[in-house]
Amino acid sequence: MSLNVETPVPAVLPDAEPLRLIDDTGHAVPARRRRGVELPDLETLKLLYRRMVVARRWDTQVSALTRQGRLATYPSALGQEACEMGTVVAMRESDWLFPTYRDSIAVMTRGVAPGQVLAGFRGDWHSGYDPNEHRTSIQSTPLATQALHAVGLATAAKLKGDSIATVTFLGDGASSEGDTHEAFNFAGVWQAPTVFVVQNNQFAISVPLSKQTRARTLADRAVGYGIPGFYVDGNDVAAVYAVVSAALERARNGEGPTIVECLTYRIEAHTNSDDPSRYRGTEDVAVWKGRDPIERLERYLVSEDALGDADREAIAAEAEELAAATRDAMNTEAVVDPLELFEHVYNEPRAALLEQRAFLEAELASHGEA
Amino acid sequence: MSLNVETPVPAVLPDAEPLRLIDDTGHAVPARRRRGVELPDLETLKLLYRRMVVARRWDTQVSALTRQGRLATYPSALGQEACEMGTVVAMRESDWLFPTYRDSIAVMTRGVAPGQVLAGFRGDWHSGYDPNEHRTSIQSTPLATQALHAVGLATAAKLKGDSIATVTFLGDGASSEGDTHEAFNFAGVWQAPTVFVVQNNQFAISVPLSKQTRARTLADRAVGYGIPGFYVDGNDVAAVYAVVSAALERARNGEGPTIVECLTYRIEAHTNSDDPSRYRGTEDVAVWKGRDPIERLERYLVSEDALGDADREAIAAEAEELAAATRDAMNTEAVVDPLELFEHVYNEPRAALLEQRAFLEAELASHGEA
Amino acid sequence: MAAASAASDTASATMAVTMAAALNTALRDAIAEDPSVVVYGEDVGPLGGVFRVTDGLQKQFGESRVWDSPLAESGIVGTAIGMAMYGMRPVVEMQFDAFSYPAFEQIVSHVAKMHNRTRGRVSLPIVIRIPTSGGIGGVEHHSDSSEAYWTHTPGLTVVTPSNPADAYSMLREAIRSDDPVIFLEPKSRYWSKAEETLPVTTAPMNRAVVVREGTDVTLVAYGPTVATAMETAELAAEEDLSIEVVDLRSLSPFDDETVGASVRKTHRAAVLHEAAQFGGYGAEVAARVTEREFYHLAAPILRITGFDIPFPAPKLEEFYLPTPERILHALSTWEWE
Amino acid sequence: MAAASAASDTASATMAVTMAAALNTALRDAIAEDPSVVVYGEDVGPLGGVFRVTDGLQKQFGESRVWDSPLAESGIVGTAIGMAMYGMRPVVEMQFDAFSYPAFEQIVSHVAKMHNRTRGRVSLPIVIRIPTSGGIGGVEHHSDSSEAYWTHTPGLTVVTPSNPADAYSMLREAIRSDDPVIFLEPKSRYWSKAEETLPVTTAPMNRAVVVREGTDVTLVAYGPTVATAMETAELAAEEDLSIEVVDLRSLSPFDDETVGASVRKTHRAAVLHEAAQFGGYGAEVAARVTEREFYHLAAPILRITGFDIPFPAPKLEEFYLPTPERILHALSTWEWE
Ligand SMILES: Cc1ncc(C[n+]2csc(CCOP(=O)(O)OP(=O)(O)O)c2C)c(N)n1
Ligand SMILES: Cc1ncc(C[n+]2csc(CCOP(=O)(O)OP(=O)(O)O)c2C)c(N)n1
Ligand SMILES: [Mg+2]
Ligand SMILES: [Mg+2]
Repeated sequence: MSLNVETPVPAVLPDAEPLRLIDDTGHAVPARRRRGVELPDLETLKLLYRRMVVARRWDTQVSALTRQGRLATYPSALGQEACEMGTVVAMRESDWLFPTYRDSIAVMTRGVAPGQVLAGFRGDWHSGYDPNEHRTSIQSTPLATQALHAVGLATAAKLKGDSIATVTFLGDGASSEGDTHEAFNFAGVWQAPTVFVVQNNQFAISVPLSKQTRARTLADRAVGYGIPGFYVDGNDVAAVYAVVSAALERARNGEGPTIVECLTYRIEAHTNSDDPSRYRGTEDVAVWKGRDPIERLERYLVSEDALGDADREAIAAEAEELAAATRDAMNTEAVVDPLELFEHVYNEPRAALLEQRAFLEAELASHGEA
Repeated sequence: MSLNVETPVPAVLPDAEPLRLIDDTGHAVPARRRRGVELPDLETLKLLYRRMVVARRWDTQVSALTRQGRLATYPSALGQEACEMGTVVAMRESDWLFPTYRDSIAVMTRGVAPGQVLAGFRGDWHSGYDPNEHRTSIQSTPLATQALHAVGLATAAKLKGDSIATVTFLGDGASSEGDTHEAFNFAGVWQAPTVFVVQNNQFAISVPLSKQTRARTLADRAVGYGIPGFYVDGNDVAAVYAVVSAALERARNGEGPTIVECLTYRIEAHTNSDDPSRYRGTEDVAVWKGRDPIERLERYLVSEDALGDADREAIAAEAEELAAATRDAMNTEAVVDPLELFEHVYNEPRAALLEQRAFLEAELASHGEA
Repeated sequence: MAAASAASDTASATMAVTMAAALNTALRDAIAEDPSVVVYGEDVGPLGGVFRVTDGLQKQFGESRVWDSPLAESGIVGTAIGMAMYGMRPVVEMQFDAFSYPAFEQIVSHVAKMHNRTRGRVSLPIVIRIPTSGGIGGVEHHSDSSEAYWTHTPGLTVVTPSNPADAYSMLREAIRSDDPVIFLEPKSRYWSKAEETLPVTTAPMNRAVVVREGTDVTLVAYGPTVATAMETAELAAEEDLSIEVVDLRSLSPFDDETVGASVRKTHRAAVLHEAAQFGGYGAEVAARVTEREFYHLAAPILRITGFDIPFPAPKLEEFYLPTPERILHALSTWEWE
Repeated sequence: MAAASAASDTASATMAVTMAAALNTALRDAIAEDPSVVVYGEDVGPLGGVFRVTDGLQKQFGESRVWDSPLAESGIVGTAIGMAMYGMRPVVEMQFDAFSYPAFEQIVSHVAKMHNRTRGRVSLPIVIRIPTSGGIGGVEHHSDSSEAYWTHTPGLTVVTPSNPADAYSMLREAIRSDDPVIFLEPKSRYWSKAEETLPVTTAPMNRAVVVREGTDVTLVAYGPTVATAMETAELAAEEDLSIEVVDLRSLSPFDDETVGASVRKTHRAAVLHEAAQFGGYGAEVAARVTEREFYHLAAPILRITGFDIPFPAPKLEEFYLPTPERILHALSTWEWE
C-alpha cells in the first residue's frame, strides 16, 4: 500500500548490554559508551526527576488506599518510574498513548485526574476518562491487544498526513502473545509511526522472563520485522527518554516504528491480591531496589548542583498535594447509576435494552418503597 | 520447566544470500561458499531427484484431474518440489510431519495412498488418512495453527524421552499469523525438537511477500527466539536436504528447534479456482521456471554421470504407475455414507446425535421408497 | 457529488445485479462519498477478494483507500480499532467465518465493548465483512456459520442480507453506522441475480421484512435460508398450506415487532439456519418468541437447522443443509387440529 | 497405588473442603495416577494459579508434570493438541474466560473438530479449565461467562460443577474422558465449603441432578447460579411455592431426560445464568424443553439471566446478577390459574 515507503531495512542486533547514560551510582556514562546517544540537558533531567518523584508518591498513595480497601485492585508501577516517565515526558500532547493496567502513573502524568484514572480499579465503571481528551486510550487488560490499536491509530494519522506518533506499553509477558507479533509486523510493513515500549520488569505475575523467551533480549525481535530495536536500562530515565524521544522524532518524520525494550524490575506484587513470596526471593528485590531510578538521577543532579532544597520542597509539595487530592477523591463514595448500565452499549438505542432498563428501574423503585 | 536445558543462545543473523549447494546452472557451489554445509552424496541426490520427478508427475496429474472436475479443489506445489522433497526425504519414519493444504506431495511421499491424500480435496471427507499410521498430521487449512501442534507433539516426545523430531511446513503468508510467533517462541523456550520449514513461495494467494514483512528475510525472526535460523535456496534440493537433515539431527539430540526459510516460487495458481493474471505478470513466472529445481539437479547428476537412461526409465515408470493409480482412484466414485456424519463427532455417544442420525436415516429411507 | 457520479456510473451500468456486484457497488459508492472509509484485508486489492466483492476498488481509489494487509486477522481487526479511534471508517474482510476466529478476542473484548467501557466517549464505526455459511461445496473450514458467536456478544450489531438490493442498502447503512457491525454475506447467494437499479434504499438495517405473506405458518429465515424458505412456501402452497416468510435481515437487534406480529397471525412458527442447532441463533428466536407470544402459539416453535456436527465435506453437504422437503416434513409433525 | 496414596493423603487431611481444594486434589490424584497427565498454563507453577487450584502440584510432581508456559493462550491450547496426539492428557488453564478468546481458533477449529475430521482416528483428551463468571467483583474482562460460545460448538463437551464433590468427581472424569472437555469453574464458588471425604464419585459428568425436589416450578441452573436457585427455593417455600432445582452440571451434552422429567412434573420452568440473555445458554434450554414438552407446559419457560450488556464494573455487579428476589418476581409474572 502507499504506506510502504522504500527505506533501507536495518539488519543489526541491539547490543547485549542495555544502553545506559547515567549509571547505578549516579555518574554519567563516558561519551564513548553512550553509542552516540546524547545525555538530555539538565532542565529535562530535572523535569524527569520531578515527574518520577511525584509519580512514585502517587503510586505509593494509591497502593496504601488499596490496602485500606478504597480500590478493588491496583497494579503498582513502583520501580518502573523511569520507563513510564521517560516515555510520557518524551511524548507530545498530540501523540497518542496506549497504556496497560500497569501504567496508571503514565496516564495520570498525561493529565488525567487521579479520580478518573482510578475509576476502573475502584470499580465505579470500566474507565473513568475520555481517551480523546488526553490522547490516551483506555488502559488495556487483554494483553498485547492495545499494541494493534496503537498501530492502527498511527496508520490512520499517517494516511491523514498528521505528523503524530503513537506509543504503546507492553510487558515482557505480553510479548509472548500473538498480537505482539502482529503489531510489530503490521507496524513494519505499514511503516506506522508507533513506538513500542516493552517494559521488561522480568515477571508476568509469577512467571519469570526465562519462561517467556529464549532470546538474549526481547529487542532482538525487532530485526525480524525490519524495525530498529533498542535495549535500554529501564531504570535510567535519561536513556529511556533519549531513546524514546529519538524514536518518536523518527516516527513523526515518517521514518517508521521502533521497538524499545526497557529492562527494569517489578518491585511490588503484581497487584495487591498477589503473593510474591510464593515465587521469588527477597534478594532480587533488594538488589533492584539498589538500582532505584529516582535515587540514581538524584545523585547525578546533586553532583551537578542542579537540585537545590527549594526544588526538593517544591516537588515534595506538588507530590503531597496530588496525594491529598487522590485521598479525597478515593474517600468520597462514587455515585454509580445502575441505569447507566444500558446507556453506552450502543449508539443506536435498542428496544430490548430499553425494556431491560425499565425492568431494572421498576425493581429499584420497588426497593425504594420497601 | 525441566524442558529448559541450558545451552548458549545464538545471536547471529542468517546470511542475506540464500545458502546454495548446487546453483541454477547445475554446478556445485565451491566449498568455500557452502558455509561448511556438505553436499549430500550422489545416492542421496539421486533419491531426491527421483522423489521430485515422481512428485511433480503426480502433482501435474492431480491438477489435470482437478480441471476435469474430479476434485473440488487442489493447491499445487509445482515448483516447490525441492522444499517438499528435501524435507520429507530428510525425515525418519518415526518423525512427525505437520503439513498444510499445499503439501500433498509431501504427504503422498510419506506413504499415504493417493486416494487417501486427496479425499479432502475431492470432498469425500475432511481427511482420508490415519495420521498415526504415517506420523503425518491432517493437512491444516487454518494457517499457522499446525505449527503449534508440531511443537506440542515434539515436546510430548521429549518428555517421554523419545528421540524423534517434528517438522511443520509454513507459508510466507502464514508467517504473519500470531500462531507462528507463538509456535517459534514456545519451541524456543521449551527447546522443542521441531524444525520449522517456511516455504517462502513469495505469494499468499494474491498478496506478495512485500506486504507480509519488512525484514530482509523471514529467517531473520529466528534470532528473536534464540533459535538457529537458516535462509536457503528453496529450489536447491541439496541445500534444503542438507540443512533440514542437520536440523533434525540436532532436534533428535535434544539441541532444540530450527527455523529454515526456503526461498522458492509458486508456479501454479493458488488453487484451480484462482486467477493469477489479476495480480502478477508472466515474466516472474518465466524467470522462476528457469530456476527449476528438477532440471538443476538433473544437470548436476548428468555432469556427474550419476543418471543413466535406465534410471530415467525406472523413475518415469514409477511416476506413470503412480499417476495411473491416482487416475483410477479419482475416477471411481467414492462411496460416502451420510450416516457417518454422526459417527466421529465424539468418542462418547450422545443421545441427541443418535436422534438426529435416526432422523436422517428415516429421511433417506423415505427417499428410497419415493 | 463523487458519490452521485460513482453511484450513477454503476447504476447506469446495472441491469441484473448479483449480490457480489451489489456489495461491490456499495463499497465503491461509500468510498467515493466518504474519505474516512478505507477497505483492507486479505486479497482485497488487485485480486478483488476471493469472491470479487472488492473487484476494481484499489484500481479506482488507490492503495491508500483499499489495500492488502499482512495475513493476520487479529491484526486486521486490531488495527481497525485504532483507525476508527482516529476517525476512520474501516471496512475489513475476514475471508471466511472460520478465519475470523483468530480475531475473536479483538472483536469480543474490544470492538464490542469499547463504546460501553469508555461510557460512550469512543465509537468504533467498523464494518467486519464475513462471507458466511455453506452451500458452495467448500472444503473444510470454509462453510461455518458463525452468527451465534457474534449475536450473543453485547455491543455488536449483526446483519445479513439475502438479496442484492438489501446487500447494497444494508452495507451502505452498516458503513454509516457509528456502531460496529458484523456483516454476514451468504456466499451461496453471491451469484444470485435480481433486476436492480443501484443505488437503492430498502428497509432499515435493523428491521425484519415479511417477504411473503401467509396465514398458516411463519418461517423465520435469514441470509442463505431465505431462498430455501421461499421455495418451501411455493411447494406448500400446492398443498394449500399458506406460509409466511420473514427475512430477519438483522440478527442483532432482533425485530420482535415484525416477527411477533406474524406469529400472532399464524400461531405457528419455525426458524431456519445452517449452523448447528444446539445453542444456535434459532434457539434465541424460539425462546424469545415463545416468551412473548406463548398464548398465541398453537404448537412449539420448530428449529430446522444443521445437525449438531461440524460442517460436513462437500459431498455430504446436501444431507446437512435444511431442504424444503425437510422443512415440510418438520411442519407435518405438528399436531394440526 | 500412587493415586490411592495421593488420594488418601488428602482424604485423611480433609474435612470441610472448598471447591478450589477439591479441584486441587482432583488434579493431584489424576497426576499421581496417570503419567500421561500434565498440567500447564499461566502461573500454575510456583504460584499455584491465581485461584490456587494448582497449589503445590509443581512442588510435588516436578516441572515435567506441572509448569508455567509462555503467556499465550493460543500457544497453550495449540501445543496441548500436539501433546494429546502423542498420548498425553494435558490439563491446561485459561486464567479467565476473556483470556481464552485468543485460543478461540485452536479450540473451535481444531480441539472440537480433530476427532471428526480424522474419522475418529485422532482423539484429543484435553481438559481446558476456565475459572468462569462473576460475583467476585472482578475488574473489566474478569467476569465473562463464555459457555454459550463453547456449547454451540459441536465436538466440545462442556461441564461445570456447582459444589466441591462434583468439582472433584467431574474433573477426574473430564481428565479420563477421551473427548476434549471445557471445564468451567465458577469462581464465586471456589471458596464455598462442604463436608467431604475425597476421593468421591458423584453422578456421571454428563447427567443433570435434581438437587432439591419440588412440585410447582423447575429452576434449571448450573455453576454459580445453583446456589442462587437453592436460596430462591428456600424463600419460595415460605410462600408455599414448591421449587424443584435441577443442577445441569453438563451443558453439552444437555440431559433432556432429567430436565424433561422435572418439567413434566411441574409444568413450569425457568432457567438461570449470569451471561447475557440474548443467544445465551438459556435460549437453548428454553427452546429444546419447549419443543419436547410443549403440551406439558402451563406457561412459557422464563430466562432469568444477565442483561444484554457487557459484564459491569464491580460496583454495578449486584444490579446485573440474577438474585432470588428477581427470580421470584419473574415467576410471579406468570399467569397462575
Ligand atoms: C490475553 C490475556 N491473558 C492473560 C491475562 C491475565 N494476566 C493479567 S496481567 C498478566 C501478566 C502480564 O505480565 P506482563 O505482560 O509482563 O506485564 P506486567 O504485569 O509485568 O506489567 C496476566 C497473565 C490477561 N490480562 N490477558
Ligand atoms: C487463519 C486463516 N486465514 C485465512 C485463510 C485463507 N487462506 C488460505 S491459503 C491463504 C494464503 C496462504 O499463503 P501462504 O501462507 O504463503 O501459503 P501458500 O498458499 O503460499 O502455500 C489464505 C489467506 C486461512 N486458510 N486461514
Ligand atoms: Mg512483566
Ligand atoms: Mg506463500
